[in-house]
Amino acid sequence: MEMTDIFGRLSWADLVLLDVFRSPSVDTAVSSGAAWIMVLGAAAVLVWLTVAGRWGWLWRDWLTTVDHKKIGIMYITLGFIMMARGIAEGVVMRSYQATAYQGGAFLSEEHWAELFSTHGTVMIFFVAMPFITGFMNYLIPLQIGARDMAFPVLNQISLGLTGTGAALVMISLALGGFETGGWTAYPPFTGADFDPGPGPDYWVWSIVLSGFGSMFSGLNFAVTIYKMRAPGMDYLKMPVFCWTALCTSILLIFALPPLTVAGLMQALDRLLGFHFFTNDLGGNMMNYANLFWMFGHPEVYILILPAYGIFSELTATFAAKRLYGYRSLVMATMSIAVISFGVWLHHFFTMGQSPSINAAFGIATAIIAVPTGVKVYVWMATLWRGRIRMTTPMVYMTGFFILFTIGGFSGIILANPAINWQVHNTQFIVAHFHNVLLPGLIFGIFAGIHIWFPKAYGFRLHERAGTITAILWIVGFAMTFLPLYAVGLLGYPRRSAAFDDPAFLPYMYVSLTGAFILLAAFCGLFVTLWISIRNRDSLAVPLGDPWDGRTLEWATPSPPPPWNFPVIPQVSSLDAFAKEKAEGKPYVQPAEYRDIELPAPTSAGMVVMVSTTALGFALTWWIWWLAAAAAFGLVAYFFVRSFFEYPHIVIPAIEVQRVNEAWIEALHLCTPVNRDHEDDPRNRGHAATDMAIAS
Amino acid sequence: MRQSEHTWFALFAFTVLAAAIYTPASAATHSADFMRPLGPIADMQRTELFWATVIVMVAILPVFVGVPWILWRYRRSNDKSEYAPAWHFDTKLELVMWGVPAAIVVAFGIWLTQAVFRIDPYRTIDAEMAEGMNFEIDGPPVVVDVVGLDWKWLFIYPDEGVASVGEMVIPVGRPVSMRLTTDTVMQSFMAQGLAGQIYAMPGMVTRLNVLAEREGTTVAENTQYNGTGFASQRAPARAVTDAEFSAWIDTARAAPPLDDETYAQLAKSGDVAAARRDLGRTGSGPLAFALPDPMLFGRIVGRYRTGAPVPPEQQPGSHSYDPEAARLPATDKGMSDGND
Amino acid sequence: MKLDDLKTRLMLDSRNEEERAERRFYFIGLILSVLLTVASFASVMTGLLPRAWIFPTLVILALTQIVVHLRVFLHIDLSRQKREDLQLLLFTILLLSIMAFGTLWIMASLSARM
Amino acid sequence: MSQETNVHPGMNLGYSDGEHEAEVKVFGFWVFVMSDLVTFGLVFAIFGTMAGATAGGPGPEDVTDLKSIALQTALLLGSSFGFSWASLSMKYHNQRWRTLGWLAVAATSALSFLIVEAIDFRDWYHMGAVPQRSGYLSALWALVGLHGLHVAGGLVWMAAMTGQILRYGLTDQIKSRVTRMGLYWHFLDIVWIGIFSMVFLAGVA
Ligand code: HEA
Ligand code: HEA
Ligand code: CUA
Ligand SMILES: [Cu+2]
Repeated sequence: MEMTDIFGRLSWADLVLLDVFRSPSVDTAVSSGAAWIMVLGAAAVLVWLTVAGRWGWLWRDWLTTVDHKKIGIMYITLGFIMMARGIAEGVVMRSYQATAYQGGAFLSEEHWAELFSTHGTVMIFFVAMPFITGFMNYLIPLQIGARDMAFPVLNQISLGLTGTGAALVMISLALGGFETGGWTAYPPFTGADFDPGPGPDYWVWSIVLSGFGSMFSGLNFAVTIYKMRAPGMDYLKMPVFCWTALCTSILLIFALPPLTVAGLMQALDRLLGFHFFTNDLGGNMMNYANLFWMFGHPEVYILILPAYGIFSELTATFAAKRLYGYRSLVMATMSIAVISFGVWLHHFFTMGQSPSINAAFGIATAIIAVPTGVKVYVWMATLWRGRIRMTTPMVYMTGFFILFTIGGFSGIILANPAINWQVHNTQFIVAHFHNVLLPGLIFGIFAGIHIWFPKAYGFRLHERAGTITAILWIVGFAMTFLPLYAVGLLGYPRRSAAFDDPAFLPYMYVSLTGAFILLAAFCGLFVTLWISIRNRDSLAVPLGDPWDGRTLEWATPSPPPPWNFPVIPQVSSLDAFAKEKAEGKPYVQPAEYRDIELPAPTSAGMVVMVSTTALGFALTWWIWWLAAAAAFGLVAYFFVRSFFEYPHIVIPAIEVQRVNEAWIEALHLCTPVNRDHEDDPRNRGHAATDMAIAS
Repeated sequence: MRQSEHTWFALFAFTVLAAAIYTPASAATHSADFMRPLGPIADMQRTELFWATVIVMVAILPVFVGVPWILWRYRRSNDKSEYAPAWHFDTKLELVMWGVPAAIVVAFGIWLTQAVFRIDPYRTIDAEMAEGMNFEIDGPPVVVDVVGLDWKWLFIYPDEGVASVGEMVIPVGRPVSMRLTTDTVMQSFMAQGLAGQIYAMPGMVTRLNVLAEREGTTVAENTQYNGTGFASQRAPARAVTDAEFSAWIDTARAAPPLDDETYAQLAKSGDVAAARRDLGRTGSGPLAFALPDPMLFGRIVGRYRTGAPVPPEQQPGSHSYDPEAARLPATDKGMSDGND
Repeated sequence: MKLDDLKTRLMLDSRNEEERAERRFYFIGLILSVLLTVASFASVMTGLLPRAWIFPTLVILALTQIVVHLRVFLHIDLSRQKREDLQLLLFTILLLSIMAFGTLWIMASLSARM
Repeated sequence: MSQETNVHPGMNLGYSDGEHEAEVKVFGFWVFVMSDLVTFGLVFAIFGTMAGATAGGPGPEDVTDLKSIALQTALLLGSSFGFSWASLSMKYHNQRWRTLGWLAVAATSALSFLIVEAIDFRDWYHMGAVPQRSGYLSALWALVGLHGLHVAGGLVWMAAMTGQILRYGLTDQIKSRVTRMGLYWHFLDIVWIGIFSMVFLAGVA
């Protein structure tokens, strides 16, 4: 066999790792360096796993588990790993632009383009998406009083597919390089005529394959929320986070198809010479823009809605108050979800369509400000006349209030086509979307981590370290991105490797400083973690309710047992747990314990991940035999698998009883602490509720 | 709650810091831009920005003012403030919450609709428009055909019989009617001082109509990423007096012609300086051409509409482009029987 | 004993009855589908309709047939138990219409203006 | 155990146990089908925007062989109908061979559909109506091919179902799977209605 038969179009020249030795320069040092860091990092992990004898642990406890809590944690871990890359790229980009005056910068322009493309792709698809999917995984069953997802195995498969996408992007770092057309990857620039490859192919396959995973996650969440709620929990008694999760799921189900269609058409163009988006023979690139944003716009609300959910939960909790305007919030969430399908054109107001179309989509976009405004006001009303505790999550919330409102404001400005014509594709857009993504989504996630970390691990994160990190975060954000509004208004295009207007320089320097503060903030995360782990005994909250929580997940020990609830709770109101506490009878115990059936571990997710990674890689490099083998293997696996009963494991009633009664016992032994001692070793997770004092 | 006091202090310090750093754009640029328009279209866009900001502030400012106030007033350590843990609904408040943003959006929507129709980039600038927007037209329209190449703009003046790369010149007071396309990937033509931007795409023609009311220079740039030379695809767009314009046309007419071979060379990927080198011209700055074929623009558009495949060797933006192999179609016929 | 026997038989009978009804329903669906399909083909192949009417006719016939299929083969109806499915279907159709007609509207406008 | 349990689309099968689980699964599958519907709808829309983009190559008149389309329509409808009968025999008779017989009818019919479709594809290929020729043909092949791929996938699924019925008989789990399969099968029929009327009939009208 020829080498090209075995390895397709892959050759030694594609090995980025060696670039720096072939032609040493700052540029190749950065790209090869990044590749080496990844490869060595991966190798270090493998070595550690072997030396520490952790393979069995990894395989049994994590990779094959179908427990939604562990899957959620794995999503978030994946998000963090990818975030390290995304942030590094962000900081390099800021450094680059700060030195880009008259093009004197230190990286090649090619490399710069790869940076913004991978950064955008990684941040949206492999940081933000895993974060929100992880949160929804962890929280939905706990909040609705269920044992697991509706489809636990599918859930694991979704994770596998997300892993596939992330793996392909990571592989591109060492082999061949990524595409250079941004996360939006508009053809014809990314078409075969202008970029034969492999970069755009990596993009296509990582996005399409992980896209299936996201779609299945959405399906799973939606069905779980529809069909698995605890008895008595009707829709209007669900926690707000579940509402936002439901709407996000609906968006996932219906917004991923346009991306899949766009991606596959792009693949057909590239691999088989079709003419969907080419310049010649009737191809039409405008169809791509249209399809992409039919996905892209709902996507940004996919990301922000769960964050809204987290903010809703945390205002009520840390103001020690019932959420104001629950129904308004629900209505607002649903209308955002539905309207978000009708605004996509605002990403290409400048394509040349008729003014009536521009006006229609401009107005539709502006309408979203109404429900979003309602949300912001609802949170303010929730804080109003509360007893607000300035904990780390509240600091994030404060940053969110101010900064996100600025970002939303710039969004509304962009929704006016007449203005958009002037700032579209400039740094103004970059400022806008970081301004909603970071203070909106990422602050929400970090606030959420501070709140639910103790639930997952049984100890709180260190308050002071957390607060300092949060403040660094807010300051760093403002310094990095607010200046970009100004240069955008002055006409500095986005994705631009150089500028020749000296007036931009001060802004660039401020922005660079900000980026380093953000980097410090990211390190702050690890410092916080490290301090917290070292002090985990004094921070321990095994009893499960450190914040005087309101929803069902706080009525379980921390961490919750694999079966979540000894018996499925009976719900009679919104904020069920808060109500029980206010009435002085929380922790109602079951009269009788029963055996609990849980789905057994399976390797389905890993099979899917390995075979689809091979498939995507093979299609990228034209290794046809591998593509065929991977596809066939996948189908065969599921064909054969469908012949076997899916096994369950049974937790005997006595074991459930033992675990549960030990917890109850501990609860009785511990005096409930009041909110003054929230940040205090006395807080073991048994809360004396403020509500009782007040009502 | 010692902790929370520290937090407060830090937040306050941050606000001051941010305000100090983020002083409004007071750049020392010489050229016109969005903030310093050259003509009525851009002027209207700036006015839109101003009023949109003002009305949206009605809904936004309460957040900026209200949040710090609420956080301070209802902090846990302040036990003098009211506490209403069960309060969760108020009809009047709901009306305000939904009503105020809704009213603003209605106003905003009416506003933007008017603007979008009034300054539709496809709308030719005529006496009616001049009257409606209160500006003056002084002379007959000028047609400029804009071709996006990798990484430079080609400006064709079919009626004057000249072309220019690296510089756009328009006469003050006369409506400029542009037709835009590219001979490579998608681009976006933006001249902030005149009218913002519109996409330009191969095989297709988009339009932009502008008018400069005063002399001055703005930047004509591409904002849609199109490869490594992207940042250099910027050219001055000069608005000059009619006399200067005629003089400029005359010099351009005397320049070497933009025939098919020259065009094939020019279209190669590279910035203006590279093109100058390829064409064997000396000096620096923009390139002027005489234009033998006024149909050139249509033939460039027609390249992608002949019904025959256009392999990468014949597509100027492609890495394998070969100027010898690439020929434009003989007529611009393809342009009208669209297959877009 | 006898009573039980009878009961079993009655239940069987009612099942038969039900089966027959269901079969009839399927048959009606099949016949309707065939008729509608034939009508579609006829509208194009016979040349009886004026050209301008053919497209609208095709759209109407196709939509009707889709409704028939949904009703007969997919058992969508207005009853209470099906409400969730019906709502899901209608919601999907709403979103899909926004996307599909939006696309056609936008692309038609663009191609007219280029 | 009959009408009241009929709480989902697809075929109504009398369930006894695992009611809730089966209901959840069928609902989940229904959601999946809806997502797939959006996919098809978008490919239709793209086809609509490219209907005129023949670039001087073969157009709808050249590729449409109405007799073949009519035959394909009949075969697919026949398959759908055969499937209904399979599910009826499962519901009312609980006889595995009878059910399998009808499944075989459905499968044969669908296989014939695919063969006739493949012959069309071959003809297109020979007349130069390949997807590489124009935007219109790209969209045509993608849309018709996507449907064909779905049918082929359905056949693999049917093979698995046949094997499982042979091995386990008509258990509740299998009934639930057949229900979902039915959903899928009838859904593909609906997509085909769109294809024959909007792509082929409207193309030559
Ligand atoms: C989490 C992500 C997120 C969120 C939440 C938003 C929210 C919004 N976005 Fe943004 N957007 C992006 C992510 C996001 N966006 C991204 C990633 C891009 C660029 C993609 C790319 O090109 O790469 C983008 C681009 C983008 C564009 C296209 C710009 C261009 O390319 O030309 C537009 C245009 O209309 C827009 C508008 C809006 C609007 C109106 C909102 C609204 O939802 C905002 C609503 C919020 C508020 C308004 C603030 C709170 C309200 C009040 C306090 C009171 C009420 C206010 C009023 C009555 C006005 N966004
Ligand atoms: C979620 C999405 C996301 C996030 C988080 C970021 C984060 C950052 N981004 Fe961006 N970015 C995008 C999405 C995102 N980005 C997208 C979609 C594009 C467009 C790409 C394209 O053009 O196609 C883009 C493009 C983009 C550009 C290119 C602009 C151009 O086109 O000219 C630049 C330039 O500098 C940039 C910079 C940064 C920087 C410096 C960060 C910083 O790294 C900021 C991040 C810092 C942190 C995240 C650290 C904070 C962590 C903590 C504080 C943890 C504390 C928590 C606990 C203790 C629990 N980004
Ligand atoms: Cu782009 Cu027409
Ligand atoms: Cu958007």
